[in-house]
Amino acid sequence: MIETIFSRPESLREVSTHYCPGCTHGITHRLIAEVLDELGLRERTVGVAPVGCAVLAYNYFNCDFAEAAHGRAPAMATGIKRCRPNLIVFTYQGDGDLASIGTAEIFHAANRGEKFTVIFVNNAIYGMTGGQMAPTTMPNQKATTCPFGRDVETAGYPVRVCEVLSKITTPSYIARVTAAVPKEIPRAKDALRKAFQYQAENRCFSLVEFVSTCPTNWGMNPLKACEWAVSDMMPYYPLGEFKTPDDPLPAGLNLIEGDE
Amino acid sequence: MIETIFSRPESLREVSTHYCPGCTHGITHRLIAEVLDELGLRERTVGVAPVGCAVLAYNYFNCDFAEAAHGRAPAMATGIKRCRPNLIVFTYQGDGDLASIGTAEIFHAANRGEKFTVIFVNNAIYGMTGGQMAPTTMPNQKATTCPFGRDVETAGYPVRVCEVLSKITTPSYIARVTAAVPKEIPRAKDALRKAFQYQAENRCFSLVEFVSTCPTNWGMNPLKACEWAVSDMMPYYPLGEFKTPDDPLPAGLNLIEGDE
Amino acid sequence: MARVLMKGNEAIGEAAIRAGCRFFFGYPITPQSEVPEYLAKRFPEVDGHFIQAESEVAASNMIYGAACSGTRVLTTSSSPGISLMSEAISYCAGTEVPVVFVNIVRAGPGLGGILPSQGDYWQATRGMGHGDFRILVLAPNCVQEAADLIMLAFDLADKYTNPVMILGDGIIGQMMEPVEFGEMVDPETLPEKPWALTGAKGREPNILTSLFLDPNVLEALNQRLLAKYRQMEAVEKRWETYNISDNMDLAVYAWGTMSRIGKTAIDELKERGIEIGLFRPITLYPYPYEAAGEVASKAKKLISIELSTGQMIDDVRLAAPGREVNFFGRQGGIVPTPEDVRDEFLKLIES
Amino acid sequence: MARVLMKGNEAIGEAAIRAGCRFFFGYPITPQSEVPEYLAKRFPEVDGHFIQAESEVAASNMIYGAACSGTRVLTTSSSPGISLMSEAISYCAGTEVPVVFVNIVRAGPGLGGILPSQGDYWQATRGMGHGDFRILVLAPNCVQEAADLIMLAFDLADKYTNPVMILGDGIIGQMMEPVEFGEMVDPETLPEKPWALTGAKGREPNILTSLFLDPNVLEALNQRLLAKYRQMEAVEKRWETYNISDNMDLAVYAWGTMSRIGKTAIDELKERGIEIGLFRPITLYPYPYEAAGEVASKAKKLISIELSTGQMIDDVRLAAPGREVNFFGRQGGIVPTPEDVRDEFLKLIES
Amino acid sequence: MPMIKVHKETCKGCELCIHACPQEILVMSKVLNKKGYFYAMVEDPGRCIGCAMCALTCPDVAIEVGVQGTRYVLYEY
Amino acid sequence: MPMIKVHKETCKGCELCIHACPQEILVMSKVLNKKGYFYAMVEDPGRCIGCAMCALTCPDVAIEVGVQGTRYVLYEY
Amino acid sequence: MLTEVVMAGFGGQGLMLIGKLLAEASMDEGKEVCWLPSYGPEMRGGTANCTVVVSDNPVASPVINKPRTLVAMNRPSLEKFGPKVRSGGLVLINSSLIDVNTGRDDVTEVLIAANEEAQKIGNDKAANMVILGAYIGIMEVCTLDSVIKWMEHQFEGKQKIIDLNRKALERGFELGKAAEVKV
Amino acid sequence: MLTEVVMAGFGGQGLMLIGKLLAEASMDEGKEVCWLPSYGPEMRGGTANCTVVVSDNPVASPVINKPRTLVAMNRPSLEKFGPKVRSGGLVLINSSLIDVNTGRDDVTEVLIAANEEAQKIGNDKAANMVILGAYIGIMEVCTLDSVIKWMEHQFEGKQKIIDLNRKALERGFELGKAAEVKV
Ligand SMILES: Cc1ncc(C[n+]2csc(CCOP(=O)(O)OP(=O)(O)O)c2C)c(N)n1
Ligand SMILES: Cc1ncc(C[n+]2csc(CCOP(=O)(O)OP(=O)(O)O)c2C)c(N)n1
Ligand code: SF4
Ligand code: SF4
Ligand code: SF4
Ligand code: SF4
Ligand code: SF4
Ligand code: SF4
Ligand SMILES: [Mg+2]
Ligand SMILES: [Mg+2]
Repeated sequence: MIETIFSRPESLREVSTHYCPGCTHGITHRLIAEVLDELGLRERTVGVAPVGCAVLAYNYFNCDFAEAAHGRAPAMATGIKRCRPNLIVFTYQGDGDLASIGTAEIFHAANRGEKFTVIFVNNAIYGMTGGQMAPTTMPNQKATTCPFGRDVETAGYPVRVCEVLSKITTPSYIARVTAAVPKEIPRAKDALRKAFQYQAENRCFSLVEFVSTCPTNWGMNPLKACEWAVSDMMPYYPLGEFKTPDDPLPAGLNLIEGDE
Repeated sequence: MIETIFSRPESLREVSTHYCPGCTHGITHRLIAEVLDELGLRERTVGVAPVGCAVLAYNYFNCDFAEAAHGRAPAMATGIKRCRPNLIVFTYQGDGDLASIGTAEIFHAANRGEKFTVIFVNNAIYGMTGGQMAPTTMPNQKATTCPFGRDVETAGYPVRVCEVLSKITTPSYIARVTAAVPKEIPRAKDALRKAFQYQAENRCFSLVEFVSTCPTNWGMNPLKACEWAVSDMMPYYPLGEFKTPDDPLPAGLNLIEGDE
Repeated sequence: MARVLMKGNEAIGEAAIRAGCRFFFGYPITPQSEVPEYLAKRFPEVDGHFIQAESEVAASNMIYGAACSGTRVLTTSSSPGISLMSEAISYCAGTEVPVVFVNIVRAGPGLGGILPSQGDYWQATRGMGHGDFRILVLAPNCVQEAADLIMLAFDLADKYTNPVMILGDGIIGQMMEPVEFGEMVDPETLPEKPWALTGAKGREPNILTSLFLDPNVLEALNQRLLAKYRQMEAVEKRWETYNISDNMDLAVYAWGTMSRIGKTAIDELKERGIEIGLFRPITLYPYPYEAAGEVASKAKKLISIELSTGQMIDDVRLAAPGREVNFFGRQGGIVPTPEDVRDEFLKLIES
Repeated sequence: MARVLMKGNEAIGEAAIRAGCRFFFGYPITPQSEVPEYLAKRFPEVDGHFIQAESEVAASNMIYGAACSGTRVLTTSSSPGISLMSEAISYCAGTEVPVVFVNIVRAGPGLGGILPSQGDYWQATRGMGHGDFRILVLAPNCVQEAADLIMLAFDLADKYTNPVMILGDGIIGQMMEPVEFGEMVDPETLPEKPWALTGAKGREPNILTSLFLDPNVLEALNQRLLAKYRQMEAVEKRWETYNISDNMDLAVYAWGTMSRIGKTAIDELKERGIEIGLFRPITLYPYPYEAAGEVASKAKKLISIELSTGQMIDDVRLAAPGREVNFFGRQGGIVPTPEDVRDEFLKLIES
Repeated sequence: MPMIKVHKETCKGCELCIHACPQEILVMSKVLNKKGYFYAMVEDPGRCIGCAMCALTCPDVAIEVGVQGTRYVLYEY
Repeated sequence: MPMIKVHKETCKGCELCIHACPQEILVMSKVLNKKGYFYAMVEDPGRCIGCAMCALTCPDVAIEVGVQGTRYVLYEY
Repeated sequence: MLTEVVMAGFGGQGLMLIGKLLAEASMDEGKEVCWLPSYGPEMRGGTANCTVVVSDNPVASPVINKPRTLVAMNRPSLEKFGPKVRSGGLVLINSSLIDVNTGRDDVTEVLIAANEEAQKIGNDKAANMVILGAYIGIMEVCTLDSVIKWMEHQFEGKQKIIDLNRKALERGFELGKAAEVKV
Repeated sequence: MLTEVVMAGFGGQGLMLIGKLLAEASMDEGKEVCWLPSYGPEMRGGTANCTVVVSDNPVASPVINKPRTLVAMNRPSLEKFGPKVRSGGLVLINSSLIDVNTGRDDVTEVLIAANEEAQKIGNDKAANMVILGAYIGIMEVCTLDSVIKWMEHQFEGKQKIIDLNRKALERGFELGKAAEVKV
């Protein structure tokens, strides 16, 4: 008897994605689906798709889904989760979506401690619109809106979402992982599992950043893209857990007594 | 002969403000004006007023001024400063303006390293609109939209702007001061002087946060309000310099060679 | 229920609760802040939840999300805040979800002032966002009607799965008048929304989107929306007339607050034997063109009176093609007195 | 200068440079991203600066600031992005600063699709934000005209210290056609703007604001704006007519891309002896009502053809009061072929 | 000799200067100014050390400080 | 005995699995599938250790892994 | 019956509140009412006013340019609204703070030393209640009992204030009646 | 003169470019031209096409439903656009990749083995230039020289590519001429 030890998770539909060959969006999708399966959450999950390459994510996941406006997935997720706290809600957002136009929404969702999970795909570029500079684009990296390479003098340095969000006081789970390195995939899945688990326990906001690739707009083949993610992105975007809900609160909080 | 050692700075107009008695907005205004005078910048300065109690700031300063949309002063200042780099540009923003609706704009202005100065007046409340909760409102502090006190379970913990912005890679000057304690006023002015000086040297973005008061909406007399700022706000909003342009860059940046 | 004296803004909040609304996502702005403030106090009594959003952009997308979850939900704002909501309103229309927006209009453009205005008429009735869509616009002229229309708005939003907007002004929001509320609707008893996002348990996943890459599918959406709008135009037009007779010296067109000022002026002139009728659209979209046209046909002259530079004139022209439509209005937050309006009427009639 | 073959989006970028614009603040969105991409490459050659904003909200407020500094400045976007700019556009109008916006319209509502549409007509001509204001709207129908109108737009913006919008569609942006540019304007030679924020050296401070708490002052602003709009209506109306004769079977109203499709259909039917004239407004606001009405008076029937569900119909009705205005349009990004349009004309003429 | 001048009509009566003065020589008036506020006054000008703490603290720039001759700063923080 | 199955028509030919396999037993086809891609194939199934690295890495869930009997994981990272 | 009153004074004098009580009491007695505050940008220290319309029929315009009656609690208010009162109307002047009058002979003026009377009763802050009482005493828009009932409702649980206010209302009412004005 | 051509094929086959070169060359020779790409959401691996209109008079509709000519570089393109070509029109088929034809007898079909010809010259990638050359050879919309000039302009500084493309254009032109078609 052959026992299948690896196959398509139930939470992922049996369809081919529109993603380019070798794009890590696909791996990230599958890992989320596996975690939803393993935690038995599929039937009470609602996903919120971004505007970005993952705009059609709702065609790939086998659960309820909403399509947000560009950058506003965390606001939309807030609306859904607050109204139906028993649902498991996640957003899936690119770096343009989350770290540029949606900065206020992600920051305040994290700060309010909204109890949903954010999957943040950092591929250092605007994939869907054809390769414009993202807030996470690396110094000197070329993109269609910085054809001579990102100039840190005028465009600043890349935004490090995990580093910044983990400075928020409100307890949360913040981790950075990658699916671009096979060996790191189990750890990535582990972070996702924790994120959804914390949500299921109604504990906190959770965000998992994926250091990802965009072979098409980087102009590299998929393997080269994975290597570039390791060599050029990861030193600046180190993997790891940046915050857990058990981290101590900062000093100076007067939580016991009310103030007038 | 009597030598005047303290009088109204030239950069401040000879008019009475609309601020409530004892509101620290007035002190902050004067300190900015003194620094502009002392650095000789008045005639090339453009201020950007927020939407908030300081919405009429342009009536009080003796320099060119623009009135921004709520939260968008950093974007407006970006437009002005980029077009006329020889100007000295500053925004003056409240906590609702800067840390709520304007989160994306302040974050990205800092991240791009826009070379203007932000004066951030944190009075833990929406003053102008009548005392609603701000992102900086303290836990359990009452406001008209949290009549039972800020509940950290649903509204999260107060936002600490300096702590968060100082995590941005792009070099900048970030400091927190107060004008609510007489002894701290010289230090506050010092921070302002540095901030404008760095700008005048075209070095970096600068932000000075003032832990401020709102006697009217806090329902306290001015002195009590100052005491409350010390006792209830400052432990959580500690004074000091959070970032200077000489701080080292994080590891992982590949700035020498261009990448494809 | 007995009549209680309430501010318009508070009555709006209470009426929403009566309509079964338990969630409010919003951002403070004068002159509507009493709505969130009222609800922040009142909601805990009915297990409702007020969430202060970080901005109007966020608030509007929160209520978009809330509506997707099948929940009755409200946000209120005023002019600049409504502009910031326009992208989300377009998304709500495209996704076909029911949401209720309230705009307590203030004088513009830009930051403008905080006094009453009707200067967002065009935006609400035609340009509430990008793309081919319309929202139902209801305009109360007193606190009681504000409360009634809020309750109606929720029903209409659900009926058409379309955004509905209440367009008031600072006076509607700030004024206190007696108000009697309808029966409390228990949110649990509202009809199920099978399209809502509630978790795909025992059914195929529900997907709510406004993205349709296939132009044929998007055109089909546009046609479906158009059919809804035609349906609204057929059955949802609401209006009030006052002192209409067959041979009027003047027909006055006014909505919201201005209609009341117009009435006082009409009453005064009636005492002098001058017959003036008033037409007040209650739905600004769909605009009651036929009824408005009929009133026009009975009057020698027409005038539109507004707290703007004259945004409703075109609709009156469309209702009464070929007729000259006069105008009187004040801007900047100035509300004309009945005397001003009366004098204007007289001048026009005598000219 | 020789003619060069260029995409509409690129031509818009180049024309802005020719007009003396050296600053662009914008955010990517299909189908206009070639504008920022072109300028990001081209600007360094003319000491210009492209700044990628974090969002359309930011971009629009950046250009608001840039305009306050007295600089010629541009941003371009597409439908959802334009909605996000509506608050800032209202501020620009209220502060009376000159700015040029380009909307390369895509099909909506909501996220919709990225194919061509004319569904933002209402928004641009009437509801471009809260409050009582209007913006000048110019609608090119080819790449050359897009370039010409961009240069004109900067002049008109300066002349009226008012926002000007170019309303195109995906075809205008994506199509390549030969284009010849006007003379390069040296930004240094542009007239001084004494109201601009340049530092109060040797003069009283300049203050640029749209806030006027005194309703009388705000009303005065509203009246000043109204006077500007009346002036625009008097002298800035632009239009094109095609094949107009005294006894037309049909008058066609179309703007932008649709006018070209209409022309081909008209030419085809002319060969069959059917006389159809075309009226194309180039300024959508101010709408050339009189000229449009005159054309109507020469035609048996009227039709508006649009890439929307019919947003210009009301303007045609206002131009030709009492006349029936027929409609043909496609939505969702579908552009009808000249054959479709021809058949529609025939059907209407024969009915 | 240092001397301060409180602009009676500029003062909004917030009392912050009263508490800032290390010499405790400022008091509030018993009569209202035109704006309707009690205003600050120097009770004992001779003890003024010209430290300008009052002026530094005044949100309304209602206090001017002048000195004649040498200035001693006698207090310490 | 472990065995993997590459769904020929699902594969987009990105080659990531090729590099992920510690046993280096995957290769690309020489012919195109219906989508127009060269697809991955197992060259030497006998050396497969069922580690599923290939499947873990595949962005298109084109690889299924099964085992029969005991499974040995022989490589180390 | 149709009466409009503008109640105007300093920000802290409690004019909004007495306007509201008047409206509530009248509503309670079956009248149609409308209360409209002056609202505007916080200009601290400015004047505050509200308009109350009480009528047998639905209230048409909530905006009243020429009110039939005026309650002026400070001088700026009298100066601003005094000239607008309709001919034949009533002007109630808080003579504690206002030492002038309208200078008109086509309106009836009644002087009430509201602050002094309130002080006599125990607290100057109740001046607003004194003048409201006087207004009711003269105008008979509604009964004193209804006003007291709604005042009690407003201050529920704060017995001290209720007692003070009741006394002030009653004293004002007396003064109003004593004025023997017919409007 | 008025010609429309739809050029269609796989995403990477360079159809947009040859359409552009055709338009540029024709413009250079004084014609009115219009080039319109199919643009749409990135659906990777799909077909890409552009329409080029060349005319003596200003181009009216840029949207062409029934083109006079078609260049089909792959089978899906032929299947999609073949039926739309006007009666009497021309269909250029890349026979290297397409083993069917339109099945119509009211259009002229010319088969060009573009990929093979390009491979012979040196690189399969120049197939687009082969077919463009052939198109010019048949239709004479503009001269080969103009096309070469604009091709050189396009690849300025990349001499190798220029040489390859020139050869491919010339070879195609030859084949086009040789086809002896009159349209
Ligand atoms: C309001 C608005 N602005 C801009 C766009 C255009 N847009 C679509 S996706 C996108 C960026 C996508 O980049 P990212 O979020 O990094 O996702 P990726 O495609 O890289 O996965 C942009 C700017 C839009 N749809 N709406
Ligand atoms: C788009 C928009 N939203 C809301 C408002 C209303 N508003 C004016 S000021 C303000 C908050 C002011 O608070 P803060 O920034 O803390 O300044 P403060 O008054 O406390 O100094 C708000 C919400 C507005 N004018 N525009
Ligand atoms: S464009 Fe980039 S991010 Fe988008 S699917 Fe292709 S490779 Fe992935
Ligand atoms: S409301 Fe508060 S912040 Fe505003 S002026 Fe008054 S005290 Fe200052
Ligand atoms: S200068 Fe110093 S000592 Fe003199 S009054 Fe002011 S605070 Fe007091
Ligand atoms: S600090 Fe200034 S405003 Fe306050 S009491 Fe003293 S002098 Fe007056
Ligand atoms: S399961 Fe492991 S050994 Fe077998 S093919 Fe896949 S990666 Fe190679
Ligand atoms: S990783 Fe998947 S898609 Fe890529 S080559 Fe291997 S089997 Fe094919
Ligand atoms: Mg990205
Ligand atoms: Mg504040």
